[in-house]
Amino acid sequence: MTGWPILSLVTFLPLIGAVFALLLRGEEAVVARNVRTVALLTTSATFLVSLLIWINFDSGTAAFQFVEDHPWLGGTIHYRMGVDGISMLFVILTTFLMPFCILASWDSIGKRVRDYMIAFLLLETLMIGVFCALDLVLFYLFFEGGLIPMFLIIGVWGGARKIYASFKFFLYTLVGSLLMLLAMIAIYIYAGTTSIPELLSGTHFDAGLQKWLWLAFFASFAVKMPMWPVHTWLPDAHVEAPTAGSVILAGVLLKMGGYGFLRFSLPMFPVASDYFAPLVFALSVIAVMYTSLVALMQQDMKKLIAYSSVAHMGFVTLGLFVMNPQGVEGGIFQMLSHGIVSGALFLCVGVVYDRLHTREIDRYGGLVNNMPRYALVFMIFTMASVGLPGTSGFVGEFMVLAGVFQADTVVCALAATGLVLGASYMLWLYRKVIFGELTKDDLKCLLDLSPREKLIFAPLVAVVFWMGIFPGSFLGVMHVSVDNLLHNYDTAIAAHEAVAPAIAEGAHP
Amino acid sequence: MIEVPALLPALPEIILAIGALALLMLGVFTGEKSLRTVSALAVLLLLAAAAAVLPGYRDTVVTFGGMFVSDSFGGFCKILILLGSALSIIISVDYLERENLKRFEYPVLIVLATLGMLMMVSSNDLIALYIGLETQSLALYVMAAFSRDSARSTEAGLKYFVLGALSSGMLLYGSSLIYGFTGGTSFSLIAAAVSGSGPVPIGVLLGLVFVMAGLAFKVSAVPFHMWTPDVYEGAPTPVTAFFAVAPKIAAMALLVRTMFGAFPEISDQWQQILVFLSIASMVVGAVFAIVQTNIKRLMAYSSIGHVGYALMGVATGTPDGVKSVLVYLAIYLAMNVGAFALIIAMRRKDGATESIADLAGLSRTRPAMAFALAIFMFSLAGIPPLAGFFGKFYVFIAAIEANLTFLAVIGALASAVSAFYYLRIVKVMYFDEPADAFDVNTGRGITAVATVSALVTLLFFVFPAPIVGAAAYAAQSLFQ
Amino acid sequence: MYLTFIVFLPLAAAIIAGFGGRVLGDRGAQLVTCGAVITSAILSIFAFYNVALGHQPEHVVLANWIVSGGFKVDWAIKVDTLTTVMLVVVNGVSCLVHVYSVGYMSHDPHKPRFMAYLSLFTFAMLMLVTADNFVQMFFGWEGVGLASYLLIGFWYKKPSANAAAIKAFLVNRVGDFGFALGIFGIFLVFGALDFATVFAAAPAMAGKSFTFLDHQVDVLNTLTFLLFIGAMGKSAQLGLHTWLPDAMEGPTPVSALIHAATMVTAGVFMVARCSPLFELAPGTLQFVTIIGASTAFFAATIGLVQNDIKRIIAYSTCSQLGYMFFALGVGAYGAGIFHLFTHAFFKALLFLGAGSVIHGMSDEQDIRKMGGLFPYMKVTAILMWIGSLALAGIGIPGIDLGFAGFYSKDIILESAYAAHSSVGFYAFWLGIAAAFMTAFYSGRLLFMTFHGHSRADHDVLHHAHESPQVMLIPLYILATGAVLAGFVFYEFFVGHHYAEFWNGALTVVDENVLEHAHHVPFWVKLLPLVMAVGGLAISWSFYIDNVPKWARLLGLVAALGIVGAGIAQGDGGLILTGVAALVLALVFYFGRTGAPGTLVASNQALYQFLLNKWYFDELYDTLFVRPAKWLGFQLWKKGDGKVIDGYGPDGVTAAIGFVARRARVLQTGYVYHYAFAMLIGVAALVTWYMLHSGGGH
Amino acid sequence: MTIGLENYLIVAAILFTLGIFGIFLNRKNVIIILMSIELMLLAVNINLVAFSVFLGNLIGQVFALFVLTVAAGEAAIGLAILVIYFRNRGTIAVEDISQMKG
Amino acid sequence: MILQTITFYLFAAITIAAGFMVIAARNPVHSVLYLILAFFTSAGLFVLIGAEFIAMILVIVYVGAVAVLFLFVVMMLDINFTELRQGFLQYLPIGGLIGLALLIELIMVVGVWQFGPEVAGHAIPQATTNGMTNTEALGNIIYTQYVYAFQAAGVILLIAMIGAIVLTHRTRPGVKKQRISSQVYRDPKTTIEVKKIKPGQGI
Repeated sequence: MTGWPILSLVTFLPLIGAVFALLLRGEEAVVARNVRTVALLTTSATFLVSLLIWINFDSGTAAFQFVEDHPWLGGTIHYRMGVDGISMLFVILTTFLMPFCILASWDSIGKRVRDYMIAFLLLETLMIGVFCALDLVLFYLFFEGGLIPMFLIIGVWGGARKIYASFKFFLYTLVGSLLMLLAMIAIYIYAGTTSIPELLSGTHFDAGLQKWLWLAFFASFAVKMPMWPVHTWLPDAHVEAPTAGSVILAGVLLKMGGYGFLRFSLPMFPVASDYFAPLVFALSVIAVMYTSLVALMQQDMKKLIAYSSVAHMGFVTLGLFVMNPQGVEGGIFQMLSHGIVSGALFLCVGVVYDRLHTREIDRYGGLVNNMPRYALVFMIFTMASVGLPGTSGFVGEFMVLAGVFQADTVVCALAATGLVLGASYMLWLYRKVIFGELTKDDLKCLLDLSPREKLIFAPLVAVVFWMGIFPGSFLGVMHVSVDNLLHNYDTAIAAHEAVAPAIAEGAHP
Repeated sequence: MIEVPALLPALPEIILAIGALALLMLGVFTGEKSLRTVSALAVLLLLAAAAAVLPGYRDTVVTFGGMFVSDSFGGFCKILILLGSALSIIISVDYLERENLKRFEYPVLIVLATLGMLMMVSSNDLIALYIGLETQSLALYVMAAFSRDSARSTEAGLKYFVLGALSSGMLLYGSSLIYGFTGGTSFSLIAAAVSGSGPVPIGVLLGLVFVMAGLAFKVSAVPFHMWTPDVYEGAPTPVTAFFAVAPKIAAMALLVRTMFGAFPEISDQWQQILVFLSIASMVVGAVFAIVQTNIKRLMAYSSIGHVGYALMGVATGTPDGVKSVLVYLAIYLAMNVGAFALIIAMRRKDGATESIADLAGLSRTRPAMAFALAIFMFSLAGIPPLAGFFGKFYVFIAAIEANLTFLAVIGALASAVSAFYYLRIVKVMYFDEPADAFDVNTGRGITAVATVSALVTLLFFVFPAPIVGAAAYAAQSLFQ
Repeated sequence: MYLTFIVFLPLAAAIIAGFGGRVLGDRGAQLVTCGAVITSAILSIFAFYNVALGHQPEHVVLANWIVSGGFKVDWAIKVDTLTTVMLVVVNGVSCLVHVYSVGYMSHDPHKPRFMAYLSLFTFAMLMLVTADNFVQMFFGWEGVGLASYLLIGFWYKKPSANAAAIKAFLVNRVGDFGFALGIFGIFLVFGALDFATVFAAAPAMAGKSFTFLDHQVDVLNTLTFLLFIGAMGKSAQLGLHTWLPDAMEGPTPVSALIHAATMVTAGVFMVARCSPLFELAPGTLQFVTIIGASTAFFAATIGLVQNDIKRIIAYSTCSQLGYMFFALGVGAYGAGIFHLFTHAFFKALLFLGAGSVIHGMSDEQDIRKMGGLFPYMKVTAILMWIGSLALAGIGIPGIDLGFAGFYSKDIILESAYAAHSSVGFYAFWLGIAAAFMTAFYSGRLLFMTFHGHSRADHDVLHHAHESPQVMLIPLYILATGAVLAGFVFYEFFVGHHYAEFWNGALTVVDENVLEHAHHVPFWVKLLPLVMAVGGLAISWSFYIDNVPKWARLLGLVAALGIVGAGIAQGDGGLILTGVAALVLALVFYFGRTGAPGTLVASNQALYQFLLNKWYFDELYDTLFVRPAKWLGFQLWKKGDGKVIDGYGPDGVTAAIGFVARRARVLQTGYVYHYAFAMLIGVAALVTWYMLHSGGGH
Repeated sequence: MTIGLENYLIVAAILFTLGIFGIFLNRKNVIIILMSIELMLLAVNINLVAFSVFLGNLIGQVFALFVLTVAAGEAAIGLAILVIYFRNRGTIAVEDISQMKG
Repeated sequence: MILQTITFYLFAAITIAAGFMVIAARNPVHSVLYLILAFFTSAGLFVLIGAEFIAMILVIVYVGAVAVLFLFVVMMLDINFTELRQGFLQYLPIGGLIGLALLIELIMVVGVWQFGPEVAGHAIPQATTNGMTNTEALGNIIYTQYVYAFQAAGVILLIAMIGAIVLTHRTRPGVKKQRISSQVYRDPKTTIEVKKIKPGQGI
């Protein structure tokens, strides 16, 4: 492995770009132009460097790789970074999406460009940090720090109800995270360490304690996912956020919840996870059906996609908590895929929003007539969202359901209704926006995708198909880590079940 | 045969006392134009005193017949207090000149108040406690009413005085009971008296309640907090800034000193009071601030809330708890000094403004100022990676370690509520359409202080070890 | 290697035509796609020779697709006899439709897109039929659904087309829901998803049970049932059929290719492919039979009264698919596939013919506005006649000479009869009834379109013309197939050596129903013909006013002849056939052109019931669509808005705000209140301690 | 019948309570409040001196001495603030001191 | 002994009554006077138990300085007594209840006083050593053992002084004051202007 701290480099490279952007001087227009370039170069460079992680990644081991460890807050709280098969792809996902966000904001953000780009670069650092951190405190720092730039992005560059949305987003997530913080502290006190690898390998929490800790973590991750019924911040946040904000929100921030489950809830509190799995199932199934139905009735494009995100995340939580290889890997894959697909869908909405400045579905119709390329791109992502085989959306969803079926057929059957409902609202959206006669005058002068927009969509389309047709290149890196996770989980459950009857017997001699 | 007590441990106090006299003389003889000179010298004096803390930092020395103790806990607090006072002076001068309050007594009073605070921190006897407290309080009463032609300022002074005197009365009554039931006023003697086997005399408990009520008033813990918003609002802004940092730190340190110095063995008794005060403060601080429109008033409630968190650390009764309090205070100092520096800078041509609405669109008109203020607000809200988070973090650690999990949970929820109003300020600055711009001429002192404290707040997480380590060391000295 | 080409040439063509349409131009796109598909078709025939006739199944693994734990799925091409039959059908019809489309779509501005879609469809269909595992099959399955969606909605400006496209996709998704569950179940039970492993392990699972939806159920019955739900969706079987008639909103070549010849038969293919499983699941087989037979009957009844030329054929398709399914249901897999095979020819022929009529009639589709077109488009009319006769199954029993449909439909009905089970008889009799109706509406279509008086606008009629050669050539080829396919392939598919032909691709059990089918009584073979001829004749008498007297008499004579023959042989079945024939002949004899109107007038309720397609759409709308929308709206406004937000974030915020506004009043500004608060605080603490320490001193 | 310590303490307690009463029940003027404070301090002093005598040590009396000193300073400051307040507002009625609230 | 008891009760009663009147009197001047009375009688109580120095200070410092200061301010402020509102009884019930509860609790506590433990090793100044007077004994320790507090008390008084001046002292702009130095330094060159007037033109 490389000797230099590649994870720190990837994490903090955007920050360097942000500082550089901060230092630019000159006229406003010039600064804006330069800042855009800086941001694009920085994010692209970050992506390229992050590819080195993937290239050098050893998919044959479940251990953390590229580990960095420096004393930090004193005691056992260290600056620890590292990735394994579960987290590595999320890093790539983040770095991959960022250049598109910058590009998507190229023209549509006219005011306070510098602040905007700095916020995004800062956000990128924090997001990557979340996936790389191997210390509870460090993780929390990145996890929670992301709220600030996102709050500003929604609030400053958002739509009409931006204030309500940004506050809701911030406070909702904050409440959950604070409980998680307390749980982390409790872990620290109980286990005497904040090192995630140590906690994963050597710590067994008392079953009763596990339940409390699990609930506290759940409070945070469920909000972040978001799971029903704590999902209502998401539609609001999505609707009001600027396009790139929505992309990041859907593409990366939501994934932190799922990642959290994988990194903390499942491996550290296996007994509690097992105990609460029915709860997760119930909430997920409700999420899938409930939000799909709600999505059917939306009038706002972004809100519809936002609700669809909740439904898709329902699949993810289902997959993660069935704890079999298909479920977990499917859940991870679904997260990656959803990151690309829903991000791309928001970019699609952004394309027309930039032109017409409305997201109301009824204002559109017949766009295929003068925007055929756009229609094609939109179609591809719609189909990916619907889970058409051959696109990335299918693989994750199918694996998750296959995994869930093994655990509980009722849950699987109920969740599978999402396949039908998901198709309903997405196709309805597509039909309303793209198909039909081009009757509205203001739509007639809309131009098809610009070269910049093509540049944005082309790689996304490619990735969607790549993930759909050769998912092995993604699944391959996670096999060993997921197997390890499952193995430890099963061992812990078995140990617990072996102990529990013994205690019961001991109580009644 | 009279023994001369060891004076060296009290060197900072002596420097301040003599220095204050010298400054007074200087001021009197140079007349009204001397504010700047006296202020500069006062800052130097405070820094010199801070430097004088260092030589005796590591040793625990008791002198003046057992009334005065110098240890690293005191040293830590003293440095914070002296820094807070010095920074307060720096950010005050411009304001005083503009508002026609050019009076050299201002820095002198700060120095004298600071002297009182140092005495509080070092007190090892109920008499010393009372004397120190009054030294501080009297100076503060005067400062609150410093803008003597302003009805609000004088009202603030009057309220502060009346309630402060009441609290002193309670403290004294409690002290008298403790004295009566233990036979002495020295902390070590009290500690020895209540440490024996068997139940604690109810008289001592009653005295403890009264003493704590008095101290709670000084740290403005609920329900002894009600003066705070009014005084913060009414007092001249630099005075409020000073109130918000130095005396708060001193009073908190005094509380810690008293509890751990005089009543270490009955911590389970005073813990109950502190838990109650802590919960009440956190909740009231969070809820009441929501409806405020005056930023100084808001900061008052904010400080009440923060006191709640610090009290949580005290309530644990553990070295880690004390450490967390010290870290909390240090961070609190940085955040509040910075925030108030910027509040002082809120002025238009027609004078200073205090309304939150006046901050509208600040991010466009004064981006740097808005950015710094946003940092402080996020930090006060406890959002990582800013310094404010670490304050809460250590306090929560201590609380959970001491099995006060429910307290930590309430703290977490209250902190979410309080985030709402901190965010509201950020919202006003960043999301709203700009109001009239503030005066550009902020003054170098304010700019420097705001910048430095913003950097400290922002970058605390990079290298927190010195402060955390020093706090841990200081906390240890209370438990020998 | 050439197998790979068969599958991927259409994909390459689709990509080139789709993305390069602007560069290539219309002509270029047409050339590329037609060329690719024709090449594929030729290669398919080659494959048919090699694999089906040469008995050399092939299996090529292209790449790993999904690997996760035991969940292993490959991209693969598996070619056995069943596949080659499908390859021939798919590529054959596809290449003809491609060519036909060049003419049919000549006035359309989006030719490259259309051609690309067609090729894309072909690719997906090929992936479906060459899959070696369930998931790849599902890929193709959904892929054809996508192509179908795109093609139905090809004329995106038409709201009805868009609605139909979505409906097609969604109804199929409902089926896929079952299919997917079935796949999951197979994975759960067998731990594998490739056909070879699963089929090999299937016998061991027979009769075992597992927990599904909290019930203990039979493994194979359940799994096959779930798979069959998928088939029902794709093949428009009763209950999930509603999309197919609406799908006629698409261009006619699409109807021919997708909604007649290939995609809708995917369900049949799938059941046939999974015959090793279905054969072990008697419960499901009965269900399949009942559904198939019911669909055959039900769709035919609706077909009787439709007025849209394409919808009539669509319902006919639905009905014919029903035949195929009950053939599968009674275990006559070969017969089902055989009918699939022949049906592809004549149904594609009918659709393309109808397209030719529509093309010639300036996009008019209502047969009430046609009539007497024979002089204007003779070739089309003749070809349509051939197709219809094949559909009706006209042929001569005894010497076994007839149109393609005659062979395949008869063997199905014979198999149903030969099954000797109650569901078999159910299927048989409904099949007979459907056969009559099929012939009747086919006749109705022909007579109302080509014969009698013209009811068309003068302008339209003035422009009515025969289609160009590029459209007619495919029709010729299909017509050839419609005439000959049955005769040529009968022995292979269902003849005595069919087991050798299928070479294990279809399950062959010892007590095979096809064996019995060859030995059914003669009347069983005759009855369908009687019904077909009767149906045609009655429609003749109903819609053409100058039916010659001799024809009417001939019918009576023929019927009496059968009765006579039956009495002579003492064959009850034959007598019964004769009686039926007599009844039909009498109707024919007395039938007059006004009769349909009178019938409608006297049975208005029934007519409306049929015209409105048994009110299925309305039923579904009431049962599913509207409740879903209502529920969605309620959950959104009430659930999210009022309950979750109302009691959650908004409620909490409001509550805290309320408390804060109320509480701030406490901060009165009065010193004495503040002092009082301090006093209360102290008093409370003191009291607490007094009580707490119990006054122990 | 001897006069024990408790007699003094009870007197002090009553005085102390009177002082508190004077602060929060008084609606008249601020000077009464200042005097109430003096009453409280007097009560404290009685306590301290009584304890000192009955404990037999001098600490209490020393303490009382400092309390007296401080009280004098406190009174001076209090009255000064009162005077400037009166100059600004022209009143010292307790109920008027509520410009800031909420 | 009886005398002592009678004296105690007399003084105690007067002290409490005067204390009550301090807060109850309508006229602030009366209140001040009652306060003085309370100081006097409590000084008597101190004398009764032998704390004569404190008693003396109480009279000298309190009555002599503080109370007089009060009186001075009360009179200076020229308050219109009739305007003062009477809200005394409004809050009496609940306030009285709580105050009374507190009082009872205090009395319950002080009623159970017992001698504090003598802790060895701590230098506790004894009340009477070697027949010294109370004043002498206090004098012995106040400048030695309590020098720290003594000095600090000085600072407090300084602050009080500064505070009082800062707050109340004002330089009135209109006031004419004699400035001796400027009178002395006055010279003709700066104060007298000699103008020549051309004859016949006049001024």
